[in-house]
Amino acid sequence: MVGSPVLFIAIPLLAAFLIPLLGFVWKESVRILPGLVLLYLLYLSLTLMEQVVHTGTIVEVIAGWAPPWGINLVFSPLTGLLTTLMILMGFIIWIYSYRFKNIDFQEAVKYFILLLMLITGSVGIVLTGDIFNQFVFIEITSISAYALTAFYKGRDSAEASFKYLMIGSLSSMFLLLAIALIYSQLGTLNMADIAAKAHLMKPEFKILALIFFITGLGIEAEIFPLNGWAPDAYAQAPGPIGAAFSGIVVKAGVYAMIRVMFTLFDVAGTHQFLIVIGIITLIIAEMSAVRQEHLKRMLAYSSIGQMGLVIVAFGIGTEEGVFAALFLMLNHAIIKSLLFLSGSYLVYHSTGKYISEVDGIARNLPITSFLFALGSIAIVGMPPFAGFWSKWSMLTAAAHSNLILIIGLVLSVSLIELVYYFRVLNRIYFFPKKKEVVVKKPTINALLAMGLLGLLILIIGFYPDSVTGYLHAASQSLLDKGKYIHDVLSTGQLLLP
Amino acid sequence: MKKILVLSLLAVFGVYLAEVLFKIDFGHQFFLNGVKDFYLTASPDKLKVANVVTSIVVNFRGFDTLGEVTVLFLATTAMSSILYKGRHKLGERAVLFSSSRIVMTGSKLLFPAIILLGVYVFVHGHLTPGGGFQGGVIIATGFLLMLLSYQDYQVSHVVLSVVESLAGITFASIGLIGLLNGGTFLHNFLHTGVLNNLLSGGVIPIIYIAVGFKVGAELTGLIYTALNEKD
Amino acid sequence: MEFKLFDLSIVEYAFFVTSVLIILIGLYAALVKKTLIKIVIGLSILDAGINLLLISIGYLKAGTAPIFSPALVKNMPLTLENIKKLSEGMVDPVPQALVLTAIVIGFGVTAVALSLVIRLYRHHHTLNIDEIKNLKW
Amino acid sequence: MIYILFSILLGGAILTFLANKISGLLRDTFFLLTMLGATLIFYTQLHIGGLVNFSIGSFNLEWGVNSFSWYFSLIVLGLGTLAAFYALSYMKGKENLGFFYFSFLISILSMLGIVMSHDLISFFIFWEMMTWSSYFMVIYSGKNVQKNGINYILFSAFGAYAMLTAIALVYANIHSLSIVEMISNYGQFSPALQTWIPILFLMAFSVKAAMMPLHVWAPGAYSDSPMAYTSVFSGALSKMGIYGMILIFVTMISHLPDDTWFREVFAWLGAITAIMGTLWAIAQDDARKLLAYSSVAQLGYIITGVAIGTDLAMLSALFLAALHALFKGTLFMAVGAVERQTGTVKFSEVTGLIRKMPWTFIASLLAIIALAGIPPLGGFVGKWMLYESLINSNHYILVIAIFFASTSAFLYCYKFLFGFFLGQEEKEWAHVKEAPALMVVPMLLMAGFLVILGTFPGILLKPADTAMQTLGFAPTEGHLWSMSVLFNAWGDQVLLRPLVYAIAGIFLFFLIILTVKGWKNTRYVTTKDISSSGEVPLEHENLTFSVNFYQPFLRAVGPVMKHRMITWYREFGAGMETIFDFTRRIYTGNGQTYAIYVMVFLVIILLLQNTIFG
Amino acid sequence: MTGAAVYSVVQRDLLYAVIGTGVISLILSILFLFLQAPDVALTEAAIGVALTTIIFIITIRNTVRYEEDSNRHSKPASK
Repeated sequence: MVGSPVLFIAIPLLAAFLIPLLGFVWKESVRILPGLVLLYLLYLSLTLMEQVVHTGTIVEVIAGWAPPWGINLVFSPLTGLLTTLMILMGFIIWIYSYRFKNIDFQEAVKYFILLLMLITGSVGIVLTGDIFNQFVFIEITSISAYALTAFYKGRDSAEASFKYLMIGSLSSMFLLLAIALIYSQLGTLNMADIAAKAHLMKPEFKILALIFFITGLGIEAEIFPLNGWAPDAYAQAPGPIGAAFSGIVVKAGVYAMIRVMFTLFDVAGTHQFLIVIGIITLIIAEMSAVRQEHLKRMLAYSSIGQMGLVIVAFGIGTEEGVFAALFLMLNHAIIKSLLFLSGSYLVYHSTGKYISEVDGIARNLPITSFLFALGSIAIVGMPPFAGFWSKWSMLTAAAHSNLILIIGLVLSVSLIELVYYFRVLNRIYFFPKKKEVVVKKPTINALLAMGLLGLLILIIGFYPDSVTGYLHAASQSLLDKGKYIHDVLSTGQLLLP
Repeated sequence: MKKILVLSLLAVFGVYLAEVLFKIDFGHQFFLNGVKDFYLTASPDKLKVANVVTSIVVNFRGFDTLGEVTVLFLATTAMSSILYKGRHKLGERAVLFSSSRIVMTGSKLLFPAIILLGVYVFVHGHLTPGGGFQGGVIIATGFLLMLLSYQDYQVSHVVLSVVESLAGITFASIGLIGLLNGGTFLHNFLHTGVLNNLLSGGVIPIIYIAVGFKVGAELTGLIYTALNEKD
Repeated sequence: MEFKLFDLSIVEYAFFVTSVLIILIGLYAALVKKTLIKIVIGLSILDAGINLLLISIGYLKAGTAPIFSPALVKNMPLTLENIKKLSEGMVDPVPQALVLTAIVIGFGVTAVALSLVIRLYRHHHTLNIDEIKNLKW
Repeated sequence: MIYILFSILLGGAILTFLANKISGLLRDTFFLLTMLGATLIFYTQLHIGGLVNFSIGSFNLEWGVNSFSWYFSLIVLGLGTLAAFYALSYMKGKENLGFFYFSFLISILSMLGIVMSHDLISFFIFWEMMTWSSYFMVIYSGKNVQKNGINYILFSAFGAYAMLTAIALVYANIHSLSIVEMISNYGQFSPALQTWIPILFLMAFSVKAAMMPLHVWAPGAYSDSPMAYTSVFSGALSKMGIYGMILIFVTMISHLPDDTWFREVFAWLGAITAIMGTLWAIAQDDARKLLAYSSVAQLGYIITGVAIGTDLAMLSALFLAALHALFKGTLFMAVGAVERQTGTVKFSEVTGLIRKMPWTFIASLLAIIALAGIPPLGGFVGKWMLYESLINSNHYILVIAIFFASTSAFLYCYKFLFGFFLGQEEKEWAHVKEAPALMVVPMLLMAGFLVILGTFPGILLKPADTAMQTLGFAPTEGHLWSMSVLFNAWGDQVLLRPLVYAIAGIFLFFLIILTVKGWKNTRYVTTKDISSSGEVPLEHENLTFSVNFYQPFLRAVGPVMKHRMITWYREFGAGMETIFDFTRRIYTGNGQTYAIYVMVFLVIILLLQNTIFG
Repeated sequence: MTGAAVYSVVQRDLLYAVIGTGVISLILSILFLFLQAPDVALTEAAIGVALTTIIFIITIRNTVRYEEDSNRHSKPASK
């Protein structure tokens, strides 16, 4: 036993409580501690992941009460994969923001606490096996996200944050309603238990709870009519937080939604529904991105569109489809984070973050521009970079299920995507500079973080086998509902004092 | 127009929700093998905790509480981050109402009583209604009273954050000790004692006291931050 | 759709009706009212409604509070059977625990929302949500 | 060996890119060594029929060479090496050279990769690599990027995605990506797939081959890339489209029960491309644009040949493909030479360079003759075969169309020669000197090869015939291409060589007479003085004869040319963008509206719950 | 309780509206007592009645008191 999954939650919480105390003693520790924690957790998640793929799911029981009664954490190949991804992204974002903007000490304390909690909350959403506990983690994530969105005082960040909060409150309302409905019928809150007993629920309860879950979690997963908050929040949050939103938080939201639809209930028609809303999300988001004047807003819309694509892939519902969806999520996390991180340096000098102000900036920021270009090319899905393999697996999955229309739609939307990314690239590289702008050179740690992401893109691009094994294990574990229920409910040792 | 739209939306939503809710047999439990039966027996039997809600909050679903404490902690952090303007200027607190001498004296007298009540509530959390949250909130109201009646009343930020952090660390550490000791996080590793004794329930009262301190400190800090906010 | 709205049992369901009404009123305030503070008020009313709903779901007619207080136990030896017997007359403690958490979370969110309102007022000098839309499209 | 070839090119590309930071000489050396090394290995070490296997991403990749791909590799590497020499001199002193050479080598690598791929996934990867490496070239100059660059990448991506769809369909049906297996299992696909897979593939290939509705990227892209690369771009890269088309037509379309329909459509599209390309070429004032449109037109002939698909037509297509690489490569290089020496490529600005740049003139004269299909150069042989195959397969109207395009081509050929090289020598260009040897020699080499091909077409026809045998055509036993004999439609044998000599003799005779006569009667008049015609020119009015060249002709064909395809696309694009702009107004910026959206979403699902979750 | 809710939604004086929410919380905590949930009642009373109200009041103190005022002295949003 290397460590237990509960450490993913407990250690960051401990660290978050410690940070203010340590700050009185040694100021630098405030910045260092989160990194150490994340590094340890990264090591832990990688070792656990290796173990889980070979020996099967780890179910961690809290407080010694067996699953239906106590809260449990499930570290399956799927959740493990997402946890590893989130912690990896978190670590990279920490590297990036280690010296981000010479914020003063008080702000740094808050920034790092909130960042750590954002990551922990998302990891908790993925790991937990209890719906109310998931709600609590969603709230942890959301509150950190609200605060981080409003972190900069100079911009319209408070406006974005307030919109986010409004919609987020609606989300928690729907979640609580859904939990109440389920509890009133089954008297249990454990996901595996609910899944095992779902047939006992009256159908109208089941469907209403499902609808509330879809609405509540759809807000976190940014599906179309529910994602009004997303572009604002992405664009107004500090660069690394935008990366964290698209690399960590959305992933957790999509996971939660998929878990509810795939595992919790056995309602027919969910797959088709996922495909439809996924496609709508994809199309509307990409259409909105084309004429966007703000770089980060454009990236935000693109991010929403990509999540739509992920949802479509989940909706295909076969193992290949889920594999493709997970692969898309993985790639999107890496690539979009890179775009946000490098993009925020490209528009650093522009108060409105306008695309038109990146003209010819490649001459001043060659490495950042190169990484941005790499990210753009990869996300459009050009081989031999990472994005291609996920798009390819998505297409074959769709072709296998005879969803030709989806292939056509997805590819035409990719064309739109290509247009707006290349417009930006052309501006960066070929447009004459309008005036002498004071650009901000990236710091060493920012370069390191972006370089790591770029390296990951290349590794996955040239050697996709490095991740596909894990993805296959994960997709099998999502679809094998019976095994999930069995794994959780058979963790029967009733530990008592 | 917008009102009509919203009203019709709400009507549909309300009708569907009410329709389903009315199928719940109010006042009767109708699910079999729900988790509550287990809680209701195990709490007095195994944990020796009289207040079942407390044992659920602190032990069976202790993880939720850890998250909840974190939410409050985050709310405080978030609020001070959102309202942060640079260096705090002390003594420029918003004046809600000017307080008379009577009020001042009254508050001064009431303050220790309120704090004592709060402490009582969370120390007896496993026996009587109430617990860490309630006690913490009561403590915070005590401070609120003082802050409102004395304009120059200051609460040390350092003390607040030290108390808050220490309490949080205690909670998380007890969980981790449980992990080391009994194999699971938040494992109740102390002797549970006898039902309805003050010293019963193993780690539950300790955790609840930590929660009490934490909530009290957090809410006080939260109000303090809000009160110090002035255009 | 069968409706029991005009059934006599409406009295029994007063708690549900109230909670649904309060949820709707809160939602109405959040969706229609222009002032930010009103919106936040709406959201907190919404929270109250949901909390009431949750607690009503756990209610047991003529049940006692889920506390084995000395007054309830009355020097009975606490064997497993006795506990079982007592517990059958108790209301469901789980929703209470959930609501406890939900109240605190709701308060946290309200606090954050209000601090955002203050920030917005400082920045825009207005609380009208229709005038706060610098970020669009 | 393929490994070595590819790693030399890839490694060379990276080394060249890195060496750029150190010294220019090192970079040039690396670049040249890479190209020469790759060519050497290709000619000496590569065995036809060899296969290499390895797997990536749970796909089995397979590369190998057969005579068909060998033929196209020959075009790529031959033209590529000559263009590399040319580029050294042409690009001297420009910016971002590491980037240029890198893209150059990568695009050579990707073209070789395309023809050597035996599985669809590596085919696609190399295809995309080719797209973006050539895209780098299009945007290299930094001019018109937002227009031409986006056009190019958009159309390429459209094609690539069509291909990707086809590949996904194939993979979903046969669980294999091998091209051989795709072909052998093709008969088992459902009828709908049997039609759609080739169509999707052909969409991809016709983008690269600049076929009519998908050609609009070509003029801009060809004229915006540096000329040293455009010769490869137009000469070799567009042939990748032809390569794919041949593959699809031979292996798939010919197995369709109703393949005539396909063939007719594509043959006509090719012919229309040829006609329109020619007409547009005539109207250009910019030499690069003229050549670009001419490329489009020439590719049209080749497509027609491929689509007709008889032995002779295919042979002529393959022959013309190689030939087009030769003469268009030469011509683009010549334009590059002129551009480098004078700084402009407009006919209305440059005249009378014949004495200043005689070698360039000779090279372009020969290339033009080949292009126009006048004996005795190679172009004649190719066109002759094409006409004959069309007549043999009873496509009389097509012949007329192609013939019209072909004869109209004389007009722009003449314009090209006359505009740059003939006419009055202007004082303005008195200082112009001949281009450096490194640029002239590749042009002359290719032009020389064109002359040889005119008399000995067998040099190319033989490998082309071998290539066709790989594709399953019967060996043509030499009588179709036996160097001296051509069959015409009526079964007569025409001896080619005497004919060629005769025409060459007449040509030479007239040339001598004209030169001698011209020498005597030359009188210098400035081209800008037309006061003798009774007109009073305005100041700054360019009155070179090249302005409004062929005005009457253009006026005659004006109605046809009024509808430019690109404007349609542009309007379509603008319309789409307006829609997009309208769409994003959904995000009104009002938080409350977003909240209402949430409720609307909820209510819609609530109302439709029986339909959705029924 | 519903009445209090309606009152605090329609009341244009934000201070009174906030007091209305306090009343809602108070009634709610009494209801909780009826529903045999003393723990929750205690919490709701302390948080809902005291703390939430006071935070609202502080906010109102820092911004505007009357709903009509919410956009009265709005100058062009400072950028």
